[in-house]
Amino acid sequence: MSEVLGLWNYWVVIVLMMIGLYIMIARDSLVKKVMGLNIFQVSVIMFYVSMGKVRGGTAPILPEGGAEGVLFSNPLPHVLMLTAIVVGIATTALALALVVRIKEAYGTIEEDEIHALAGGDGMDGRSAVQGEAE
Amino acid sequence: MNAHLLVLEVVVPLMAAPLCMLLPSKPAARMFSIAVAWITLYLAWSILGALGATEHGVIAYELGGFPPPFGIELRVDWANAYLLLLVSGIAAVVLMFGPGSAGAAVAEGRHAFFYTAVLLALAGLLGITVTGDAFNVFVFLEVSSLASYSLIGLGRGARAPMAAFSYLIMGTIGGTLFLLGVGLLYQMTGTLNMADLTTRLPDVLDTRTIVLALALLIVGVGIKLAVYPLHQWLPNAYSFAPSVVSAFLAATSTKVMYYVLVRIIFTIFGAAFVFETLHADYLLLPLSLIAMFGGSLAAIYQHDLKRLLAYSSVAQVGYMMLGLTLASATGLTAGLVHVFNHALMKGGLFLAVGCITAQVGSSAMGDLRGLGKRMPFTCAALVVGGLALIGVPSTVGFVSKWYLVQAALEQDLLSVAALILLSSLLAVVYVWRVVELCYFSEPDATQVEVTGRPPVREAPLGQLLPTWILIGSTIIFGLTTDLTVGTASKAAAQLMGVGP
Amino acid sequence: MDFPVEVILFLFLLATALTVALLEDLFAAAMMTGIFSLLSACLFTLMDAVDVAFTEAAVGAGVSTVLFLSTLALTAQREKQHPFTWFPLLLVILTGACLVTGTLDMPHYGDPKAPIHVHVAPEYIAGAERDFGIPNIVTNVLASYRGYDTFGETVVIFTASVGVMLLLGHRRRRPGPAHRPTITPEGAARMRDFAIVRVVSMGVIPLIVLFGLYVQFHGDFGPGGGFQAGVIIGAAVILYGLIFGLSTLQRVVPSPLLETGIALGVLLYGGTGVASLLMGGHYLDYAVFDSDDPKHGRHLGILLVEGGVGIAVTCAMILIFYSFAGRALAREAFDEGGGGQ
Amino acid sequence: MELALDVASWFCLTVGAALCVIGAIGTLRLPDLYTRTHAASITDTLGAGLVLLGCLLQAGTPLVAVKLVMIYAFMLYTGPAAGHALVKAAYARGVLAAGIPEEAQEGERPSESDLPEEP
Repeated sequence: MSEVLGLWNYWVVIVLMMIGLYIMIARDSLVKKVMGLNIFQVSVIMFYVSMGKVRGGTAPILPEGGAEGVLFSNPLPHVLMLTAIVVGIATTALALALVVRIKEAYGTIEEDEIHALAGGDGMDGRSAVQGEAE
Repeated sequence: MNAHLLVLEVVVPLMAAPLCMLLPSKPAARMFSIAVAWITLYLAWSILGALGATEHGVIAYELGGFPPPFGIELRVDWANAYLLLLVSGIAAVVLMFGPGSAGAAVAEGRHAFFYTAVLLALAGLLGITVTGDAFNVFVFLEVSSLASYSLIGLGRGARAPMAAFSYLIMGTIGGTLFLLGVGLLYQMTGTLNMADLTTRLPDVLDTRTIVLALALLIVGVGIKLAVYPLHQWLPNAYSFAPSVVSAFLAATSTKVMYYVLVRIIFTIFGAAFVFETLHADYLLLPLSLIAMFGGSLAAIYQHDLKRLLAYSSVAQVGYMMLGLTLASATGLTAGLVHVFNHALMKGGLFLAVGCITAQVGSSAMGDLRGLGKRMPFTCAALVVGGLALIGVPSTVGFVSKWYLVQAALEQDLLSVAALILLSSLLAVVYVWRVVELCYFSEPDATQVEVTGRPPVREAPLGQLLPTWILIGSTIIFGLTTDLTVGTASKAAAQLMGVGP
Repeated sequence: MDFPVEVILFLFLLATALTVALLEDLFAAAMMTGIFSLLSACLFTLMDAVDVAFTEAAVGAGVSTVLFLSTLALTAQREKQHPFTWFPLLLVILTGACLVTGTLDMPHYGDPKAPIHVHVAPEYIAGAERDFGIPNIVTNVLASYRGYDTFGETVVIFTASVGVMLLLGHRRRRPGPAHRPTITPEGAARMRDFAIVRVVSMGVIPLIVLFGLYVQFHGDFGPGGGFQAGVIIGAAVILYGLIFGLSTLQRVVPSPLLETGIALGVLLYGGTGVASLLMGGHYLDYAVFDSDDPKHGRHLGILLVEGGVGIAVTCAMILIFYSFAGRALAREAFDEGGGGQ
Repeated sequence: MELALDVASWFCLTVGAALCVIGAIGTLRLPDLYTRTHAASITDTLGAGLVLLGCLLQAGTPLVAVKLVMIYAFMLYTGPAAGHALVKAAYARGVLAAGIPEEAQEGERPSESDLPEEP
């Protein structure tokens, strides 16, 4: 029972992560995959931030009167996650740029249709040659 | 200056990248990036020299002057000094090749961006290698990954962006799982510094969280390293990327990820925990054997030279993983030596393919017919590189396989040793296909007419030279093994905790 | 006391994530991802991570929504229906089960005796006052103890914009039948006809820039810093572009200027480190900037690197927007993007 | 004094929250985009305004109070403009209002030829 009370939010975060992961591997729309990527990364960020929380603590900003007897939450996970957010938006931007290029090349952003257009699942050498020569 | 070698190794290419972007002309950007790569090579060589002068074979650097574990620490021992030399050396040679087919994909006036991206990828890889902080690995991993996704997306043809996108999705899953693993380690120990982790982990080793952390880290790194069965992104990425990018990534990116895996298993967790308590070798050993055979078998059936080489990379990663899984000093030496040797041969081979695509306009196997007469030097490079892949004596491939077999025999794994030799026969098959097409078949008359291209001539010297530097060094390092085996065995001893 | 609020927010988050997974309308799904970020930002605030919340709100609900909408305007608006397959679901459930098993030995949520709260962090909290005199501990750790990470972070955003420019930076030489040349000016002209929007934006944009500068320079005391400021100022400029048209915006802030700016931002950060090297300290050791008063030197160093981050991020955001908008084939990028602000 | 402030702020917060809920119900239940936008604007201006006023009464320092006032001013300024842009864009794109015959809505909106053609 104490586990439920003490760990429930990690479990919710894991469920969120898995929803993101599922979107990434199961959906065919490339944009949808990127959305899943976003959810996945935000969930990991939430995982880090929740472990930085101290019960009864406050945001790690020193009050004006001095920090005597004030309990702060852990600042380090926050610092790390600021970096992770930046990595997330950078990945999203690059992924979407690739999606635009793919749409221009194939006229669709559904993965199965792209594979059909490209010939097989990409394991076929002939189509590789065509891609190269184009 | 000597004291700051470690940070300069990363900061020089990192700051050169934005400078390179500002350069006005294509030749200027090219010369500048080549110069930067050679400077990093020089710095890596100096680091190796400085390491020899130390007592314990460790150099550490406190960034910002904050002592670890509070600040970020750079920490180099024999293993990463060896990798630094490899990565910067490959970059120095590959950049001389020029943008190849990537040049056509870049908009006019933006050519400097290509070199900027290569420098960023290089800086990211060096940053991963040099750091002693687990989270810092993630940051530089993303720098190098983002740069490589965009470089792969520049490939000729419609399929390059899709290959880059699949790699991006897989790579980001890998990177994020790695981040999660680091988070779990941090949660259980309160530190991100690798050396500090090593001392604090034994107290919590028996928790399920730490086992999960190890699993997440191995899977995360395994995706980027293309460990079988997480390798699906690799064949497409390498075959649709511009050849010069394939050469650079095949020779550096997976090698650095191998180093990260070695660091995680041997330094942070300790071989005893991973292999004796958890018996990770029960899983990893069969997987690496499957990779060796599956990769080589798939390579035999490819119709495209680049794709053939890509599948051969999957097999070669299997050899490296096998060395790691044997968990002995000899095995690790074999793995690390193979990292170096494979980088030389795959880099050289992909550059040779780059010469061919630049002249012939395709890397399809069919277009190789009779190429031996028209591009003698390039085809000779293909043959020598192929011989090294097989592991013929006096090439580097022989050296790594020798140590690998020795390591297997040390542990009485006779069957494994036999399988290593058997898998080399598969390499003979796919290399022979290339040789046969180049030298023993006549060019298709119709094909020449249909394509209507000017007659194929030998590649220019600017492309042949870097190709032959790499291919030539596969022979040089096959004959003199002091640098490779010498450093690798020191690194392995240090990682196993026996040596200095 | 905040327990029920957290539970409710988590439930909302779950619902939003599921909606994203199930929606076939990609525009709606993009808005839902924005809402997902906003809800997470609320949760971050409850968990005392105000800086993270700020950044997530600016990035997740602002920039990435604009990027998604621009992409959708260029690609497709609906997802095709596909037959359901079991394998991904099983894989995900299995992974989730492993992760849950791994959490069982973790320190509980909010436990003040967890290893991370007793090992390194206390030094950061003590050091903030002793060595730096900077109230916002997060800004302090970000720019000093882990300044090298933040340098890497700046380079990440630089890499992304270089990559986006490499991939989208040039016009297609031969547009296919399905594509037309960019119609940005006309698309924008329609937005320009909205007198109310125009007038309001002219009033708001300077205020947003001002707020961005406040966030930039107040980052030492409250939540904020170079990255958040860069995103906010970038968003203001993008808003201007959405309303007055890309060509107008490019006359005001030309692309080469931004490219120089982003490079200079990264160089300013790295150069601060090199300067500390040359003055005899370690890389990014700001204390050497003022040998009499290390606190003052550190202030100066943090100001410089935050400035570098701010410049680089502002330019990166606008450049990424240029690359997408330059490819705009339909006016939706502008209409809907404007609505998403 | 304390008590009066508390009561007043509680009153504002409760009424503000109730208005937000009403706005949300309206957004869900009303028949078309135009009326829904109308319902959403209740949340925007009145609901959020009262909540902010309630917070203002609880504000300890002048700095916080000024910030809250600025937030409300910003919302009053931008909220209607965003709603306007949204509705006008929808109108131009041909989104129909409910309850009015389709023919009655023809003619007044910009014709399709004025718009840049679809790709």
